[in-house]
Amino acid sequence: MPEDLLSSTAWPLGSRQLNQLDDSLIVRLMGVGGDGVMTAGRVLTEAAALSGLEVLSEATCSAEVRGGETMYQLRVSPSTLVTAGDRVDIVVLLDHEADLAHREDLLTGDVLLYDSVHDAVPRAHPPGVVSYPVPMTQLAEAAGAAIAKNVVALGVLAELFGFSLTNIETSLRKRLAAKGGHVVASNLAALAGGARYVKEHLVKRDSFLVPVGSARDETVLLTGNEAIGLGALMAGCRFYAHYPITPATSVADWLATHLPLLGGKICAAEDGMASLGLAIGASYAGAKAMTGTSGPGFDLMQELIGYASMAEVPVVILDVQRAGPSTGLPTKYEQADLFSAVYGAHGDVPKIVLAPGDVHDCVHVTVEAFNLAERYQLPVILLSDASLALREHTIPRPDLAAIKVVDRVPFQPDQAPYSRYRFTDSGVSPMSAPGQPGGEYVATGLEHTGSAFPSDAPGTHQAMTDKRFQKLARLEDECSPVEREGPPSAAVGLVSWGSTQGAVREAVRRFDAIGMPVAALYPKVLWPLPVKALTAFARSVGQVVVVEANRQGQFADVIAASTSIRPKRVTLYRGVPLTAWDIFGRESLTH
Amino acid sequence: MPEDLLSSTAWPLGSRQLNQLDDSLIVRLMGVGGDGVMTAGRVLTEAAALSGLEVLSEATCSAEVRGGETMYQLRVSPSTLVTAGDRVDIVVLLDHEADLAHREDLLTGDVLLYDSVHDAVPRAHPPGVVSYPVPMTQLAEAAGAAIAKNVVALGVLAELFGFSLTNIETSLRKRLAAKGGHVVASNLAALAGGARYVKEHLVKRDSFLVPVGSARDETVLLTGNEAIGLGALMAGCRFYAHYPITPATSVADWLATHLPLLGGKICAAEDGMASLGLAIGASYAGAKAMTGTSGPGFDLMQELIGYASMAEVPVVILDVQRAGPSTGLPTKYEQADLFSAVYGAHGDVPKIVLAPGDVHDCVHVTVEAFNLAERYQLPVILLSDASLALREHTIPRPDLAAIKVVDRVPFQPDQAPYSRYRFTDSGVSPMSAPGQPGGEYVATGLEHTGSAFPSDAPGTHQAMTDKRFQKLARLEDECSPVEREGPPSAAVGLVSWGSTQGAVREAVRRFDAIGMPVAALYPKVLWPLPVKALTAFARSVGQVVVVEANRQGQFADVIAASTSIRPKRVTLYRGVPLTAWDIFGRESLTH
Amino acid sequence: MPTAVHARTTFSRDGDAPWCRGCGHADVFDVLCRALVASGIRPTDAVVVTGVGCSSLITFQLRSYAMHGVHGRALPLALGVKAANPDLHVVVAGGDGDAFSIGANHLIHTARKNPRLTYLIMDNQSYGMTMGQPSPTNVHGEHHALNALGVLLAAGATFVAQAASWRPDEAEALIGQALGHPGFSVVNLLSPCPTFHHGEGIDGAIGIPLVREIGSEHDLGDRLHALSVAFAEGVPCVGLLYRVERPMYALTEGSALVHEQWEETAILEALLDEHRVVWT
Amino acid sequence: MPTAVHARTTFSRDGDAPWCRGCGHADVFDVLCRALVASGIRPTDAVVVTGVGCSSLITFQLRSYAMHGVHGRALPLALGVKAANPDLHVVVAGGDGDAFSIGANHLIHTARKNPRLTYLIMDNQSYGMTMGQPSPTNVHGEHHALNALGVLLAAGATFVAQAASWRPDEAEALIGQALGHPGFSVVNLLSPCPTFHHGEGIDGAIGIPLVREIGSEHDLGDRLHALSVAFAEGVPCVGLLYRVERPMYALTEGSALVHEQWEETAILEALLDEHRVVWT
Ligand SMILES: Cc1ncc(C[n+]2csc(CCOP(=O)(O)OP(=O)(O)O)c2C)c(N)n1
Ligand SMILES: Cc1ncc(C[n+]2csc(CCOP(=O)(O)OP(=O)(O)O)c2C)c(N)n1
Ligand code: SF4
Ligand code: SF4
Ligand SMILES: [Mg+2]
Ligand SMILES: [Mg+2]
Repeated sequence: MPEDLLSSTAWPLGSRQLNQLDDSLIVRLMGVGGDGVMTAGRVLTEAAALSGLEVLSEATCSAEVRGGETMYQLRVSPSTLVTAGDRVDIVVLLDHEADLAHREDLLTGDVLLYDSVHDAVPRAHPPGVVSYPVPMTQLAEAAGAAIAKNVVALGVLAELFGFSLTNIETSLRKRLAAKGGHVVASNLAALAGGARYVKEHLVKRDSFLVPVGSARDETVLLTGNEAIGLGALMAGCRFYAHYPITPATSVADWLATHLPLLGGKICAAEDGMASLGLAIGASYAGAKAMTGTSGPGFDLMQELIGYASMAEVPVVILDVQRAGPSTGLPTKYEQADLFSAVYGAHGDVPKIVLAPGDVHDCVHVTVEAFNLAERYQLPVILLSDASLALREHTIPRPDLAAIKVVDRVPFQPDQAPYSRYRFTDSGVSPMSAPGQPGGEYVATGLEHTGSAFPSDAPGTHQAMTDKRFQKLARLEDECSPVEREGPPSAAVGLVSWGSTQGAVREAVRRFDAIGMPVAALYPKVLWPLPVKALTAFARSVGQVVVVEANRQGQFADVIAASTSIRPKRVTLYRGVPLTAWDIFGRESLTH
Repeated sequence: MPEDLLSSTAWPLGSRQLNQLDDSLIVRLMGVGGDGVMTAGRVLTEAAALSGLEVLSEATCSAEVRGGETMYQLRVSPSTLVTAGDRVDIVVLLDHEADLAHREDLLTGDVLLYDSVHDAVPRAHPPGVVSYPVPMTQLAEAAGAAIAKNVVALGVLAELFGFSLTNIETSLRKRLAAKGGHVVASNLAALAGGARYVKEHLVKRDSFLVPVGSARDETVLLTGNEAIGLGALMAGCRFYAHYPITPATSVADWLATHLPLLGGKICAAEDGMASLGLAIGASYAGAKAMTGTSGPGFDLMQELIGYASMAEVPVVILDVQRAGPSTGLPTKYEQADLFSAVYGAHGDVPKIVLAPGDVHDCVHVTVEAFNLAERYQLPVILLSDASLALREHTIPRPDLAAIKVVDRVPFQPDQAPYSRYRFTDSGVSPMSAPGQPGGEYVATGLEHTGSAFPSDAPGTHQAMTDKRFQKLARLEDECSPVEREGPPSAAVGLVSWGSTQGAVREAVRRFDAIGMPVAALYPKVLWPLPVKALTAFARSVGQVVVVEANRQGQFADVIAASTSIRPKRVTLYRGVPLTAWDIFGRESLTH
Repeated sequence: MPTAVHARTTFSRDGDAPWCRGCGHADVFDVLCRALVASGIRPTDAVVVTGVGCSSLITFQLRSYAMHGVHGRALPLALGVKAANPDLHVVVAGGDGDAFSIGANHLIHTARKNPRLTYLIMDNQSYGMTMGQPSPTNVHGEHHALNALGVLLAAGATFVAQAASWRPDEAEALIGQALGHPGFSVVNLLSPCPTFHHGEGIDGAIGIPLVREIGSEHDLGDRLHALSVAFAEGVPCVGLLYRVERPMYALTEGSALVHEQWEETAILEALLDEHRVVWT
Repeated sequence: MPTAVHARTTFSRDGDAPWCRGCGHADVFDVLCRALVASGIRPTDAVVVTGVGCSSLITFQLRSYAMHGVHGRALPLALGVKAANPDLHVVVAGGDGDAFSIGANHLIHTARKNPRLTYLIMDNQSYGMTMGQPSPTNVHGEHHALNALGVLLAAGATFVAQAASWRPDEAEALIGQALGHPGFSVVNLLSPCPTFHHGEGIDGAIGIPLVREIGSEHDLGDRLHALSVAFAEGVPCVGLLYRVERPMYALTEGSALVHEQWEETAILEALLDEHRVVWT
């Protein structure tokens, strides 16, 4: 590569559109299953993080175990990132099949890097796109690692754009160590081969370089699913049960290695009902417990969610949403399980629904989920999604000392006979655990008296229902994390829940850049609805617009049901995450 | 009994409160399980119906198989009835245990009839109540039918108040025929014994007599659950699957005898998931199919409800609601499954929710449920409840010729290859059945193309989701039965769904009697919400008040979510049906 | 029409029992209480987990810890309890509907995993609570009954016995042995429902039902022999069919799961270090 | 990385197959298509019902009617199809996770009821679709595998066979016999997942896995003998273990359920008459 370009460290800002007005670089790797897109993406992400950059990625694959398209997009920047970007600078194609759907994303000046094994002649792409054919497959074979074309691509990327070869090596070695010296050696050879090919055969014709990193505060790199596992452990979770289901399974994978380090246990159940049953049983016996699933498994849990609510057993239920309904699009993105989380189980069921907005939230909102479950003794549903599950993000290292962990109100043996469900002002009654003398009681889903004896007397049901709902009465005052951003008063107020947060944040920045006053609210507790925060927000803006990735406008409906707010709706349900452009570019929003 | 009283046929109207301003007589039978309260009630109901009276009853029992309290209240009248009444004229106690909770319902002039075996001295009851101790147990033993004290009570009721002994005999004979001549004989002796005891030992000291009946239009006497079974058969249902659960089981019991007469089949499954799976499979194969359950089983069905919606298989799911959540109060009344019916399955799930308001509706709304399922090829949820399930009502004989039955749009073999899910204006695509050449396709819960092939392309999901929801776009215009009553404009507009309809109707009559303009709306299709009808209604009244038997005000929330109506809420969740007095007597309503 | 007022004992509350006169479940309840006491188990350390049904009402008669769960899910709940605190004595109980109809999936998998749990199935061949519909074990006419003992044996249960509510001493002894068994022990208790059921083999209405005693001379570790007993036609057998030992489910062994904040910080910091990225 | 382009045949569409190279499911699919043709079944009269998993993707390769249901519920769906139209040939298929993990309750009850259904279980000892976690039938280390054949036999299946995807002719013959069986027939097909699984007995990675042929000289009606074969340690057996006839589930016999308006009015009027009340 020409020396003069490599020595330039400033990122050259060309004449780009508003969505490109920042100092980040975006690389998209594409291929089909088996091409190693995911691995290459993760290695590049880690390498960039090790270079002192902020990195945020977005990944998606097909439901087919083999043969489907895989995409990994990472964005690196010296400053804070909130999305992996709604543009792309550099596209790397590891397989020609993966090309078609995304070609239109490329603009003049963008880069297309592809394995020339597929095409003798460079293939058609939009005019003005800079394309680099590289014989990745041959280079991999030459390095003695036939399937390592993904690693060849990393070498090319390093050499062309200035990703640190050393850091890529570090990351590769860590991942391959277990596979033995030969594998490591041939992969490093493939890496070097890619870099060498650039030096020897390519002339850089584009204007992209990796921004320069610097020392940052203590940082960790986590996927959303790892962050949820971590949050659970920090909150004191010692039991996790699950039945495999995409995209929740990697939470179990991470916990399987890490829970035992803290003396915890993980159980693979025979179905979704069993997995929630296990968690409820463990919690009854005194452990902080969670189960994880996705939509179809979540449906199966509804009966036991009602039971946990009725028997007042704390439990956290993680639903890593995928596109539904039914089996739906198992690996794709959607936020359409809110209705079933809030309203799913039959009867009047007090429960709490939380949603993390980013990887940082995946740690902290998960801690909150356990705290609320324990504090109020009820099921807490944590709604994550396919985007958070797979994305990686460099986030500030959580400060353990600053994290508050709440335990359940314990049973105190005293003179009076224990009354498990006795009425209290807060609705919360002390909870014993088996083994404690004097604390014996029956956890039951039948309506019951204060002393847990079944009763179908009219008075009992009404009073006990009120008791159980009373627990939620003070929730918003006691704990309802909600973030607001933008000017104190604005024409438009965006409300977003879960991972649309990133796109909304980015849109707010752009509105700000063009001088449009747009504010945004990010509630983390979705149910019970933070009515005060929403009402205050609505008062501060002209029109409330709820942005969400489902068809029905589920959160907008929930808001309309319980407040006087009449929100507009931005709903998208394509199976892929919403982007800032979906919001910023929507004319109707601001008119 | 003194001749002069018996010969009077007019029902003597004393100075009673507003809730007693009508020409009906209300008898409440109470006892514990095993006392035969239910049988006696049903016999008396049938006897009164045979006497040309309108009869409406309300029954409830305890969740305990044995030992719990059972109550059967019937109201007879020469004119139309909408509830079993919120007062009581005559209370019959077959067991002293059953007394306590209801004594406060008795007013001056009311009658208390009880088995004197329990009390040597007549027990305490409110002053002014006329009480008649009868040695029912001894009389039963004397008749050679030791357990027939319930039949003795019928004899007493006949003699004291003028219920037709002949008609009671007719009804008894029909029910006992299968048990053999001896049982019939001893029961008739018990009946006669009761009547004779009145003649010989009692002096009538009250002012109640059964009103006189007359010839009526063709009438049938049905419980709500029988009416649902009947409606299903009329609609063409030929397959019913279930797993036993209170209070849905009697639908299966009725269909088990009647479905086979029409060549249909009934299947007892191993659990709730299997029962819905069976119905969906049967429907896929071309049969009109239904499954029935109650809350806990309904929870288990959510995943397959999503599947039916996604695969576009018509199916009717009956949820006979009981008080929840979880196992809750299995025999008690509540309308709290609306949320889970409307919003229960994960993802964006198009489906329809209907609720019958009375026994008449149980026939006709069930027909509609099948029609809508077939017309739109999706799951239709029919929300009945514990009150409708057990109550009996004399309703106009359904006119088969007038009942419109809708079948699914059939697949027509033609030149083009069949595309099961092809786009159409209505969203409805022709549906083939196995066995039809050229109609082969895969019914799948994965997102799919028009030709039923899986696809996770963003465009497909959005377009197919729209297609599936498109089916509901014209629902309100095509079919959305809704009744309105009361003045064309009114200060208060009550909205009620399901069986609260009776109490609301009765309250409207009373408001009318005191000159208060109160209107009411009774939608039968609850979801998709009949927005036009509700909006028009709201415009015609000052304040909309939604009356429902759950804590959260579930229908009020659904209305608030999708319309600009901000309803007030009357919510009661005692496990027993709401009464007219609960509405009429509520001050806040009209202020 | 409660049967009787239970005397207050170590495990049993006083008060009316919820069952009909003659219901086998009442006898099973008494026998269970006796067996628990005889095994030296204290109510405080015992957790009885049931599903839903007449049989499951035993929870409300007990003075121990208990979960009255949802229909068919007693086993997962119990496994969760035992995993969280292996020191507890966890007894699962419920009806044949609970065990063999809606809950049979969990039964098979629990048998396979072999946790140290005792499961008492009160088999009246019907769904008593919902008015006596025939359950999968019901023997009548065309209905092909599930050979529940056979399925348990095939699925890997390491202790399989059958007893009858009307033979309390034998039942107590078998439950006692089950409580002591290191692994998943099942006692299927024939327990008639006089109110609804008139099925074969367990119907007390026709006098004391006949049973066939298995005796103990056979090789208790011979699964095929046990199966042959389970499959034999005719009156039901009572006694211990099978008992072997094999490794117990690791998840339900070990010590109780506790969240001990003083110990965990260092471990959590180490976990964070794994994900740390440092600019070098 | 699709294995191969399937040739368009009577039962198979053309187009890419969805499975990884070497996946046993592809072979099972081919064998099924051949067996269906050999049995004289037309795609129009066949309904193949699956759950969810790699194995269940066969529905999309087929040219017959099919339901690709939800995970674990193939059997109830299939039973509904067959009950509604007993003239159809209903084949149930899917993975070991579908059959023995989430769906085992339905398996037991279907075996008990004995409807005329053929169930092909593609057993790779893992959840292929969710990345190869061990399933209940997985044989490895501490994990106690479910003896699936044993459970099927105990539960009452009347035709139980095992075949291997890498022995297609034998598999085809067994599937053919199963299709002809009057009752519930199950063929458990050992079907390796080369992408994720390295389990015992079915792993093609170590060459052609060994199996033990059962042969046909034994008494096919001897359930205990069949169980002894199922329980025998060592390499998996292939062949027909058990075949008997007993009454089939009545619900899935008879004629198709149709709603024939011209016939029903009289019957419905008679029903209404039952509930009629007339003032006399
Ligand atoms: C999910 C669900 N389905 C159905 C029911 C209704 N139900 C309650 S108990 C029961 C069966 C009881 O039978 P069994 O377990 O044998 O207990 P028994 O009453 O005979 O002792 C049923 C079907 C329920 N509570 N929950
Ligand atoms: C209710 C539910 N739980 C979990 C899943 C996730 N899931 C899909 S397929 C599968 C198991 C697949 O294993 P198997 O049935 O053996 O089929 P294979 O892929 O091995 O052929 C699981 C757990 C789901 N789709 N639905
Ligand atoms: S109904 Fe049967 S099982 Fe239930 S309590 Fe009565 S006798 Fe026992
Ligand atoms: S993952 Fe395994 S089971 Fe699934 S297609 Fe690939 S080889 Fe077959
Ligand atoms: Mg039972
Ligand atoms: Mg498998």
